[in-house]
Amino acid sequence: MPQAPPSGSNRPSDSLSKDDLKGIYRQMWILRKFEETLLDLSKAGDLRGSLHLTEGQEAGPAGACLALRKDDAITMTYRGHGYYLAKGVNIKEVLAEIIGRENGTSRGRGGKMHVFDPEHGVLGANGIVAGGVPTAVGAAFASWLKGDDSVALSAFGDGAMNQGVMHEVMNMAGLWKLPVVFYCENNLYAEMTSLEASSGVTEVHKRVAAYGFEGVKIDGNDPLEVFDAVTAAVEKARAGGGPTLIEAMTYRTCGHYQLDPGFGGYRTREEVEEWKAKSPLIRFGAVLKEKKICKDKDLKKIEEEAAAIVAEAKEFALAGPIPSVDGLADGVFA
Amino acid sequence: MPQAPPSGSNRPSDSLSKDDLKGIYRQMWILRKFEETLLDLSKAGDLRGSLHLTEGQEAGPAGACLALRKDDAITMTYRGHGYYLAKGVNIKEVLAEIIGRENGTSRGRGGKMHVFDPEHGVLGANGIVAGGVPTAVGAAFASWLKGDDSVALSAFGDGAMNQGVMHEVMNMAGLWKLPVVFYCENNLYAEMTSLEASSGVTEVHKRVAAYGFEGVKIDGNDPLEVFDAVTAAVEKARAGGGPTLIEAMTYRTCGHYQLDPGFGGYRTREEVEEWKAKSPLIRFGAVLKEKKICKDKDLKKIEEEAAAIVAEAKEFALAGPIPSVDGLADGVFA
Amino acid sequence: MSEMTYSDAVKDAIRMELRRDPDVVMFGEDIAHHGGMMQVTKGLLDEFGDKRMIDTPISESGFMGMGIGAALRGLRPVVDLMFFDFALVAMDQIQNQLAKTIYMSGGKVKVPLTIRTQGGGWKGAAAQHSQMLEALFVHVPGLKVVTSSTPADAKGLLQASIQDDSPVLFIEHKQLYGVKGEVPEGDHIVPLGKADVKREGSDVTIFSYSYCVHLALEAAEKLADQGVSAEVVDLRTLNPLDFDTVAASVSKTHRAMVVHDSYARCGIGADLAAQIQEKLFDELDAPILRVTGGDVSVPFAGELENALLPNVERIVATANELVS
Amino acid sequence: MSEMTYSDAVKDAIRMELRRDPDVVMFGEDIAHHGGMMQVTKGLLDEFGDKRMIDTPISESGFMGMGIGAALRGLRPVVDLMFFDFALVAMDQIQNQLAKTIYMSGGKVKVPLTIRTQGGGWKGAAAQHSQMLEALFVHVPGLKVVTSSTPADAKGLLQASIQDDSPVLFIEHKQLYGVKGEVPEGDHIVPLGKADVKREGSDVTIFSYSYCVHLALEAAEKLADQGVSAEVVDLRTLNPLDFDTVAASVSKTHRAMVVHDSYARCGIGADLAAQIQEKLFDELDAPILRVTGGDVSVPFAGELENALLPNVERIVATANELVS
Ligand SMILES: Cc1ncc(C[n+]2csc(CCOP(=O)(O)OP(=O)(O)O)c2C)c(N)n1
Ligand SMILES: Cc1ncc(C[n+]2csc(CCOP(=O)(O)OP(=O)(O)O)c2C)c(N)n1
Ligand SMILES: [Mg+2]
Ligand SMILES: [Mg+2]
Repeated sequence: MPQAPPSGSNRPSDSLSKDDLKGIYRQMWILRKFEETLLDLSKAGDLRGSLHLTEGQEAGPAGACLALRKDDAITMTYRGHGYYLAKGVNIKEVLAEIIGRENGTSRGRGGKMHVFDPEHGVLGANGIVAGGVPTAVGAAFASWLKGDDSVALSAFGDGAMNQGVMHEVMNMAGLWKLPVVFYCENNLYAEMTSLEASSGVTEVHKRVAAYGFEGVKIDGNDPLEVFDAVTAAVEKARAGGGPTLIEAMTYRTCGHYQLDPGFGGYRTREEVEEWKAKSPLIRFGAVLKEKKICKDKDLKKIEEEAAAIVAEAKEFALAGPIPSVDGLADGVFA
Repeated sequence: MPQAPPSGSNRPSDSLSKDDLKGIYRQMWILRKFEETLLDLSKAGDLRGSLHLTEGQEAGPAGACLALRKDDAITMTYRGHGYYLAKGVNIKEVLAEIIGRENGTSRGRGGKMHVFDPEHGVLGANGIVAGGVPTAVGAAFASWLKGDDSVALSAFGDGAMNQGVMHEVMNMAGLWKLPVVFYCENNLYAEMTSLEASSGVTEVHKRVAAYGFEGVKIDGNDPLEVFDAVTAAVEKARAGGGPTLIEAMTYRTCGHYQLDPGFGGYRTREEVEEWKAKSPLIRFGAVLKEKKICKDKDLKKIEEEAAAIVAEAKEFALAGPIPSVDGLADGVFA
Repeated sequence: MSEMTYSDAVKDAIRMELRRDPDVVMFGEDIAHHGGMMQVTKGLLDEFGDKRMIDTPISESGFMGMGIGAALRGLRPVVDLMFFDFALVAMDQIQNQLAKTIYMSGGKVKVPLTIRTQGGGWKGAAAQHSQMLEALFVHVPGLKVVTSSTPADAKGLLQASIQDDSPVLFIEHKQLYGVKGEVPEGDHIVPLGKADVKREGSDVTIFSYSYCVHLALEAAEKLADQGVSAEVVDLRTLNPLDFDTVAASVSKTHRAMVVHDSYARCGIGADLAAQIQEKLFDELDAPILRVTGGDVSVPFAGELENALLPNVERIVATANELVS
Repeated sequence: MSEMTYSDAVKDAIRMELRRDPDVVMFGEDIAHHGGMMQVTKGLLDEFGDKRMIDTPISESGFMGMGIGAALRGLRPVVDLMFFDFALVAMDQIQNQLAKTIYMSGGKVKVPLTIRTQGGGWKGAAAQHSQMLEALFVHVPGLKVVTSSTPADAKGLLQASIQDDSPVLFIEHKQLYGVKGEVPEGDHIVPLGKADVKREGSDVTIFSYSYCVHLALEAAEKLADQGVSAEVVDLRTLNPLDFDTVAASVSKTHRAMVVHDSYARCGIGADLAAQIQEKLFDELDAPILRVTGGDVSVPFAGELENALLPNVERIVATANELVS
């Protein structure tokens, strides 16, 4: 059974092209620019409700989704913008959704916590902690029952590990060797509560000892390590080897939501600054330079491209029609 | 931190008196006679609903409850008759409850799945698989918050391990080192489904690796081994050492409920017969003889005493008043 | 047509659907090898194999949620909940996820999942194994809620439920499994959302569903002896509700009552009474009365349980109160 | 008396109870160190320490069930659910365990546990973070269900809830935290089970509770300008219901309506309408009408959310329909 290969030797990411690598960097910038835009829209009053940003965690979605096929399934959380964007959902329609327009992915009914796009395998972001994990396992269950080779990945946080339903589906995934990847973004906090204050065992990947499949721990701020681990897990799953839990160490350098300054209470400014310095965009930019794939100006150009994509999406979204009240009850049933 | 001592050397049970040992044997017979009586009452139409008997599992309640104090808390399942009896609840009132009389433990409102007796620390049998485990952990939480030295024990089956709420409370018990003992009666089946068919990891005690406390596996058909393991776990808990999970290997030699013949479908007659030969009453009777504490006639006498206690309880129960319809809504609120 | 029990009719519906559509799969506790605690699914494993009939661990939240994922990926799962009471264990997955997925997707996805369960009392099963909880699922929008009182309806409505592209909660009743009736052979569809007049009458309408329809019919018989002509309407689908049939009956009898064995407050009876008086105020010659399972947990003792749950006498008395 | 926000009044009640009784403890997610997502419990950790104010993992079922055990062993827990919607995650422990424990024990035990939560929309929080689910908890018996619309009521009812020996579900509302009002200092008890006439009137009664009382009062003001005298009754405790106060008002105005922002079907409005028409049929000059949160999941887009949930205009129009 394939295992997550030791870093350094024969890594799946070794065969990524220069364009792939630049693509990862671009994808991370798109996410960052996208979220900056969301914050602007929120401040301007154009975006309602709370906003859970993912600053500092851009490597996860960029690396993980690159390892997935279009027909693979994925679920994510309220903090899942990066995943549905990297999975291929139209960014314009996502942005339209997030500001509640009729041309949004859910016609404005879902909002940012509920983005769906079955065509790209996106089976929903979710507002309930761990609430969407069973959906992904169910997608894997469908693959298993049908005997096809698609897989499912669910991205969730460290805090989600303490929900009962997680235990139930991990047990079934292990029991039936379902083709699913549990991608746990361990950012050390659940809202304002630290991992140590909420789990008897803080090494998340060790908790799968209860379910009979493998858990691995990776540097979740390195998109290539993410890509490698997810690729290995996906290959194993496609080959019938069952699930893997990936504990991806990362850090949310912003607040839990837009009104949380992110430090002062539960975290020190120093801790946040330390992680900011290790943030995926900075590190991966340096990697691209080191590998001589990009110079500073190339990096800048990618950033600007990303900004332009997001700006265009914003324009599209703001021009989108307001949903008509006549359609209020559309979609209660299929 | 005290550990479950290796059997053979310095076992807590070494200091049990002859009367204690005979008491264990008596307690197991009381349970057996009690359940035979329940089955008779059910066949006679005096007892309503399904009946989950525990034939072959008598060592657990007898051994575990002997290791508890009156002020320790306990919860159990629909198959928990043995525990509430051994914990000290008045057998007459239990039997009255089970046939729905006003002088039953719950005035006939609860029935056999819902026996409560806070005076003896009995915080409820339960009809929902794993449903009563949080109650026990909550009792331990109360002890912990109050700083007193009472402990709580919850008895449940192997199938209950797959419920989400079990995971949640085990995590909190491990996190806060709560004084609770998880007593898992691994009788290899949940209804008609085997452990292998329902869990990715069938060694139940290993599943607590996810929660940071100790799991031990014992011969659950030996009441002394049960006593030793529970005593060690209870001492550890009282001393602030936190929870223990005890996986007690046992077997239900009867059906899941009164209409299940117990073999033919999910288990072979041979398997059942094999375990019948290893059943606690037979084995422990032999131990008492071997230790020269009892002769055959003494064993017989204990059995008869147990039968007499149950017969008296049956008489009491059958003479009990039928609940008056006027009091139908009593107890919706305190 | 052939005569069969309600239990066999349910099995027949599941079998027809498993045959009709390879995407139909069923899972739940002890349904495959054992054939279900009520023996309803006995034999289906042999015909369809263990990738269509799947025994699960005791993990109601987990497998309910997996049903959603499976439905979104093209399967048509029938998820078995052994007792209706256990729906509460899976409530987040049922009400926050399953019931809202289509709406939250802006109508983009289909979620063809049928939950099949059974509830009801009179069995000495006490507070945690006797509940009929349909009102909870009518309250939170997004599930079709279906009941049936006869074998033929059970078959036809269950086939329709499994074929539906929205999630459906299909509720059976402990007291119904032994009931016999004529059932059409082969495919049989009773459309969702249609009530059925089970007995015509002119003085008073008794609205009911599931097992209580039988109590209502018995009461109607007794009422007829007393010179009162009672119409019995089986609501069948509780959501969406067939208010047209309700209105037609009330406009005819001008007196209505509702009978169900679930809790009274915020129950189906309350809902129906509220709608009827709202829309048909001038048609009513008397208040809409209710015979329900009260507002008490189901007690264990037989005398208490029987006193709590509806019976023919109370239905007759209530109908008489209405027409007097 | 001093003027304070609803938010501070809730904090004041919790503080009074933590001071009064050493057995009162509070636990939930982010309530201690962070002071709650709505900042209601800010500062209590400092005064009472981390054995009275406890942050939990994200395990609603688990800590709800632990609350039951703690209550049975002499504590008086206040269990915090960050959003009302999350009650569904803990539903088995709330409805099959907590709500039934006293009854299943034959009245032998007390279960002095208060669940404190908040619901409601108008915030763009969409389908899983905007629900008011009170009807689900009125339907299944065994919980007292308490709401409040003013800071004074919030304080008095929450203190009464925590002192009660039965489990209580105490429901706050997102839109209320900033509302200001005069609140008695020191201990303040508003007994459970008593409705409150918030405005007297003679033409029509508007029954409401929680935040919607404010919409009703605003509507009553507008109606007064139009020459319609509306009485506004704040039901406050939804279970047990103070039907005496309901009946007195209906017997005076002969026209009634119910306003709430939760779902319509099997909702509190349906329940109240059913009871009123049942018991006061001859007092009614018009049907009981409802202004509710409809039968649709809460949509994200502001225009849709605002159209779905009650507003002053709809209340005024409905009242006018009743009196015309
Ligand atoms: C069942 C449930 N409980 C509580 C919440 C409130 N809540 C939203 S995010 C969050 C923290 C989740 O932490 P984690 O899983 O680590 O993910 P992160 O936010 O760090 O990405 C909580 C408690 C919720 N949405 N759902
Ligand atoms: C939540 C829930 N799901 C399903 C059931 C039905 N049920 C009753 S007993 C049982 C098997 C439990 O097995 P186990 O935990 O091993 O205990 P045992 O009966 O073997 O003592 C099941 C599935 C239930 N009571 N509660
Ligand atoms: Mg986190
Ligand atoms: Mg078992």
